[in-house]
Amino acid sequence: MKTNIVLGVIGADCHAVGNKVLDYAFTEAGFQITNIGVLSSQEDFINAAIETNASAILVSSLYGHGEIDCRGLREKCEEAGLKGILLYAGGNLVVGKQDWESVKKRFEDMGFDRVYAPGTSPEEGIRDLKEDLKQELKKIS
Amino acid sequence: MKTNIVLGVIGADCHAVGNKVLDYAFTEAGFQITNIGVLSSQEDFINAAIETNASAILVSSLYGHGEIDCRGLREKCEEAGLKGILLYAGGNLVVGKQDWESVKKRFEDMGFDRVYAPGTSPEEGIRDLKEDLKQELKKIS
Amino acid sequence: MELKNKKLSEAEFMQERKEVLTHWETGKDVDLQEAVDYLKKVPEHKNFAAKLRKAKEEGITLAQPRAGVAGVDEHIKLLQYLQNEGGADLLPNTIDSYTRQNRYNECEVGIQESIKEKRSMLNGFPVVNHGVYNCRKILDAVELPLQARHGTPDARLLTEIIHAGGWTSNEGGGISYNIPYAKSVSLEKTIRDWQYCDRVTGLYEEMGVKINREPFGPLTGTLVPPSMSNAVAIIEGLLAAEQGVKNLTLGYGQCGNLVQDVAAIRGLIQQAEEYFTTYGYDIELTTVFHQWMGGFPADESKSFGVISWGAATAALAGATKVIVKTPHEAIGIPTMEANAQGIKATKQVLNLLKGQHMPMSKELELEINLIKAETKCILDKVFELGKGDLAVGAVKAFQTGVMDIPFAPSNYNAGKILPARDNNGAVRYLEFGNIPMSQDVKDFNKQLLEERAKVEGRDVSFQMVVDDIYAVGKGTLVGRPEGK
Amino acid sequence: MELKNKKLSEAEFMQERKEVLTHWETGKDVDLQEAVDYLKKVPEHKNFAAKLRKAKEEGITLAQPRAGVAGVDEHIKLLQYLQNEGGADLLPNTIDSYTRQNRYNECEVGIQESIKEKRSMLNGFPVVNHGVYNCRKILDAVELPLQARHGTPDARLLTEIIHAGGWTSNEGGGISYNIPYAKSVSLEKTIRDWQYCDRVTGLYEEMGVKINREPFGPLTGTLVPPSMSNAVAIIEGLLAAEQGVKNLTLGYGQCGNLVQDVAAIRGLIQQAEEYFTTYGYDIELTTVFHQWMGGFPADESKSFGVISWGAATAALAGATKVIVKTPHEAIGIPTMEANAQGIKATKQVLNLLKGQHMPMSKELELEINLIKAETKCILDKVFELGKGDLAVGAVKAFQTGVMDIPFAPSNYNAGKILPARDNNGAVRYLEFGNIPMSQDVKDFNKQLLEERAKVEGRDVSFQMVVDDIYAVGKGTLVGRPEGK
Ligand code: B12
Ligand code: B12
Repeated sequence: MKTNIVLGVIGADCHAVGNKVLDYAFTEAGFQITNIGVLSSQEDFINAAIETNASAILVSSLYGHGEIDCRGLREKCEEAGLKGILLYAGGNLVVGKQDWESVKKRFEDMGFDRVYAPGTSPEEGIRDLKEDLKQELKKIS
Repeated sequence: MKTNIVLGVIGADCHAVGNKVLDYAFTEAGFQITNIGVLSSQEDFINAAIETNASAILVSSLYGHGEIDCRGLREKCEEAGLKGILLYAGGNLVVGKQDWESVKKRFEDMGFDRVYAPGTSPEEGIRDLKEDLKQELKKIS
Repeated sequence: MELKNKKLSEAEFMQERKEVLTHWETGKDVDLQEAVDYLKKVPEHKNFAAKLRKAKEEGITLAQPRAGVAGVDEHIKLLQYLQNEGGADLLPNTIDSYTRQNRYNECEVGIQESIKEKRSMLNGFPVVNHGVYNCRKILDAVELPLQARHGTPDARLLTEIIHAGGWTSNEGGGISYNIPYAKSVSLEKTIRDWQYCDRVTGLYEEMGVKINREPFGPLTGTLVPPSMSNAVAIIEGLLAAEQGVKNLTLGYGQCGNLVQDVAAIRGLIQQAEEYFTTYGYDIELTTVFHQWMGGFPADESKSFGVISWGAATAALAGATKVIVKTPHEAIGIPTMEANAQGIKATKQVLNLLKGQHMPMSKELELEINLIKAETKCILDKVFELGKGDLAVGAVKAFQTGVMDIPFAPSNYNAGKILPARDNNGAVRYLEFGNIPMSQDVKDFNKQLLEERAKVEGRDVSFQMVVDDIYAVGKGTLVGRPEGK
Repeated sequence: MELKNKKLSEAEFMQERKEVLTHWETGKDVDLQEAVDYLKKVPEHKNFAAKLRKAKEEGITLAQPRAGVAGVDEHIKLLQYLQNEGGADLLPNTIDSYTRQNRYNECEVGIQESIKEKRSMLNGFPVVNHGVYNCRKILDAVELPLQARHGTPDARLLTEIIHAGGWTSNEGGGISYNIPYAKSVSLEKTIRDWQYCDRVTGLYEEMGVKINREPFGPLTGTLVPPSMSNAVAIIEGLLAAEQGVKNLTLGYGQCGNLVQDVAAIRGLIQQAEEYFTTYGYDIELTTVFHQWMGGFPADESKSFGVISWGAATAALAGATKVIVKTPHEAIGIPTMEANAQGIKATKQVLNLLKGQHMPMSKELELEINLIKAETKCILDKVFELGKGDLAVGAVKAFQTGVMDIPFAPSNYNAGKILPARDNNGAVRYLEFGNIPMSQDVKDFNKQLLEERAKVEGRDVSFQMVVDDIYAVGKGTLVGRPEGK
């Protein structure tokens, strides 16, 4: 059985190219993708994850408002019963060229398990996701 | 009577374009130019200044060895009897992009009255020279 | 209300207008007659339409950056810097993404947070929230014409505010600000809403104020075949003209192959002029060339290469203006310094190339003819679908995939076509979806892609498309397999 | 000894050689047979001639920086950085100016001071002082072919050392490393000394080692009309061929007008090939295009514009390699970072343009024909003056001003011609001095300059020349009066 994951671009963000490429790459890598596309709210992500019993939510934000848009997503997931679901974020997460380490920290503090710098290749995300899922499995067994 | 000045490019430096333009501009501005051209030694400058009873020596150095080539010129002028002759230097005086203030100081310490940054226009030198010559005149009278 | 390509009646427009101006509190400051009086006092050198006309006459290419931050004073500082240090010829006001989605409440949050964090938390200038008087404050603070650049499906209130605020150009269009920028807004609605925007411009024209309008040429910015974007540009131009727009700038986003890019701009202006003449519109037409709009290299020096090559192509093509990227493009909204750097590199190239144009050659002629033929295939069908009505035709064309924009997020876009580069880097159709191209055109596109495939020792496939998406960011134009 | 364009006899050469190798103590380490054995073990990818041949076959343009510092280890670090971070395709060893004047004692001072000051006090790598083994140490430390780039009128010892040291290319020539680089060295002497250098290369070739030779194309780098530099390139190429050189790269410095620059490169290779065929030399011919060699803008972003435009022109012209400038050009020898930046911008443009060439057009054809006709006027007269002997002819041509290089420092240069740009920025002859151009050519040049003068509302004059000298540095190609 394939692992379900939810993919989308959060907020008022319409950048669709990376989203389509991620869809293609993660599907090729064997995941079952639910792609909610661009301009998706936190609720859209959560609903899709519940519906598909997803193991991970992959949030893209390209346009700079990621910091505002992602705030509280972890808490809402918990409330909705998606306890400990893997949360990844990638893209151009903040406005402007900022010190990457501090950006990463800000997103980790918001509860993201993995945070990716601009231009990260899908392969890196795929590798990490496989790794993290293996770890989860170990924890359970 | 026109003021005599000596113009040239010091050391093993063959950059001739700026030299030709300076010749043209200072001549247009009313000076009597003795242009000893490129690849000129300190001795060439001094001999020309003595021969023409020059009021100023304008040294160009473009190629980066200016620091080595200009060292001791003031002392040699003094020895040769060119006491207090105006010494100007301009061009790309040192190797590389260096802090301009420190370069300027180094050349002033060597005894240059005026030191010009890369790309200085001839007009600036002409203005200064007229000013300095006026001052000299005042000192004498 | 039925969509039609017909000038909105005064009654219809005025009624709608009342409602539009209530969408946010700043709407109340818009007073058309007062605005016209104000605009008539704006000096000629700050009028966008006038400056473009002059540039066209002189045969030069103007440089315009993108720029916008959350706060008014910071935005003014930014624009002044781009004007004085950067040497921009035209100034933008890039609008933030919440405004683009009419989420003015979220803008308010962004403005507040920006004040708190002492850095812009918004990716642009929230013009609706700031309102008419702040627009004028900005215009007073600079010596160049101002334009709003956004990506707003429903830009009616925004349009009212910016023009009343003295900005004399507005970017956008019912297709170009929907398909690449929205997911679930219908084309009927955006075309109708942009008729409103165009009508506003038309009204100003009728009242004696020149306003420039610019459809957004590059669409998704990613491997859009020139004929598809030229078709959109011509349609939006015609729709705008019907509403009374008089000064139009049609746009195109660089693909990267010189001959194709020059052909696209030349073909666009020739063909647009033909259509305007046929349909009886008297339009002052100029062109805008966008430096590469797809993914950029992260390295700043490499970005300078991309930027400069875009500037060179714009000049050689003879575009009236060029939209400038920055060395920060791959990473984030540029600092004002990085933004000025992009302009300076661009202007240096434009100045070196002043008066130089790409001479006509067999290759260029062929490419112009190809692009025009492809564009005509599309437009003919659009008119047919609309039974002569372009607005209706456009909606149906997207419904049926006759028009189709690669990688677009909109649910109203078929998403069936695929583009890829040929062996020389020109963008071709790999999948035509439902675009009604002639067999000649289809065969030629196919042949060119097969040639590339052969060189690369692989089949024409989606992997080629993916490779091409990444290529410029990785430093090449064509996305070749390793070692090819 | 009488100067003649004739392969040096073995006896004559060997006798001279003995003496040359005593000019500085490092000469004693040169052993021809040992060097050949060593060079035969140098892998193909580090051979300059081989890499150029491959590039020509593939139709691509390689990028090569300029770079050199006083110390061996620092120089290695620099080259490795340009290779790894910059992505250079070919590596240079730019030689310092004291070495160029054979002032090895002053080099010693410079080396010592550099150690003391912990920064390079020399403007290049003093290769003669460092000697054969340090050259090899450098070659071992990099993965690219190495070349010496200098400007040395008497480069005989230098040539011996670099080739024995495994560097497989040498820049220079009896005219191109004299007239722009010296004041009072006679052409007889430098042509004779460069026959020696070429003969060294010829010997290596005869012993089975491929060595590339590159006459210095741009001369004074400042508004040199293409026909004058092409004439020099062809003469130096023929002189080199006579000494047994087999792999030649002819060069040209960008003037800035695209059509003229492309025409200059295309005309150069066509015409050179014609001459080589006529005179019976079988030569592997490639071309090098130099990014703008005159005064640069001080602003780094603007410099990126100049650099990228040079890269684009090189690619469109189809040059085999391009010599890269840096964003520090106007100020001083670049840091290694700035140097790599220039390469990265250049390579980005070259990669975007891979496979793209300037298509043939009426304008391009006209310009190629003009340049070839002008070049032929010069060369015909040179042969005539030399009574068929090119070496003699070249000396007499400079004596009589038949050949004449603008702004050159040499006393052996007439300095009677003046160049200026026409209205499109192409470099034309304003004063012909004694160059024996046909009346057609003269009239055409004059007409073009008159056109510009009319546009600028002034007379054709020396002020125009001065304005053009400053123009690129001030951000334009053509030096117009204020406000024009
Ligand atoms: C193309 C483009 C557009 C097109 C988008 C068309 C479309 N609908 O898709 C258009 C022209 C419409 C556009 C509009 C805008 N854009 Co835009 N755009 C770009 C651009 C040039 C390329 C994006 C792209 O397609 N890249 C190619 C794909 C394959 O890569 P990617 O998107 O980066 O995604 C990959 C990786 O990031 C990673 N990834 C992404 N998410 C995740 C998540 C996980 C978990 C993992 C593992 C990996 C991962 O994998 C993806 C696939 O490889 C970028 C700059 C750049 N990158 O060069 C700017 C950029 C993203 N845009 C930007 C902005 C600001 C805008 C606008 C607001 C306009 C403006 N102010 O300039 C509007 C946005 C409107 C809106 N509502 O969203 C900014 C964002 C700034 C910031 N974050 O500070 C950028 C960075 C440009 C810039 N430097 O200013 N844009
Ligand atoms: C053209 C040029 C050449 C030509 C020169 C042809 C010739 N014979 O004239 C060639 C190609 C031969 C050449 C060779 C070399 N060059 Co060169 N060259 C240049 C270049 C691009 C332009 C110079 C020029 O003509 N400018 C136009 C004229 C009008 O301006 P100018 O020379 O700056 O002079 C004006 C002002 O400086 C001022 N000025 C000058 N002196 C004075 C004095 C006074 C009192 C006043 C008031 C004003 C003043 O007024 C002048 C007229 O407006 C410059 C870089 C640049 N500026 O962009 C490098 C540059 C000068 N060259 C440089 C170097 C190193 C060399 C070489 C050693 C090769 C190398 N390693 O790369 C050789 C030198 C060989 C030698 N023995 O000298 C370096 C010097 C580096 C440094 N100082 O750190 C520069 C700065 C390039 C660089 N960044 O590396 N070069």
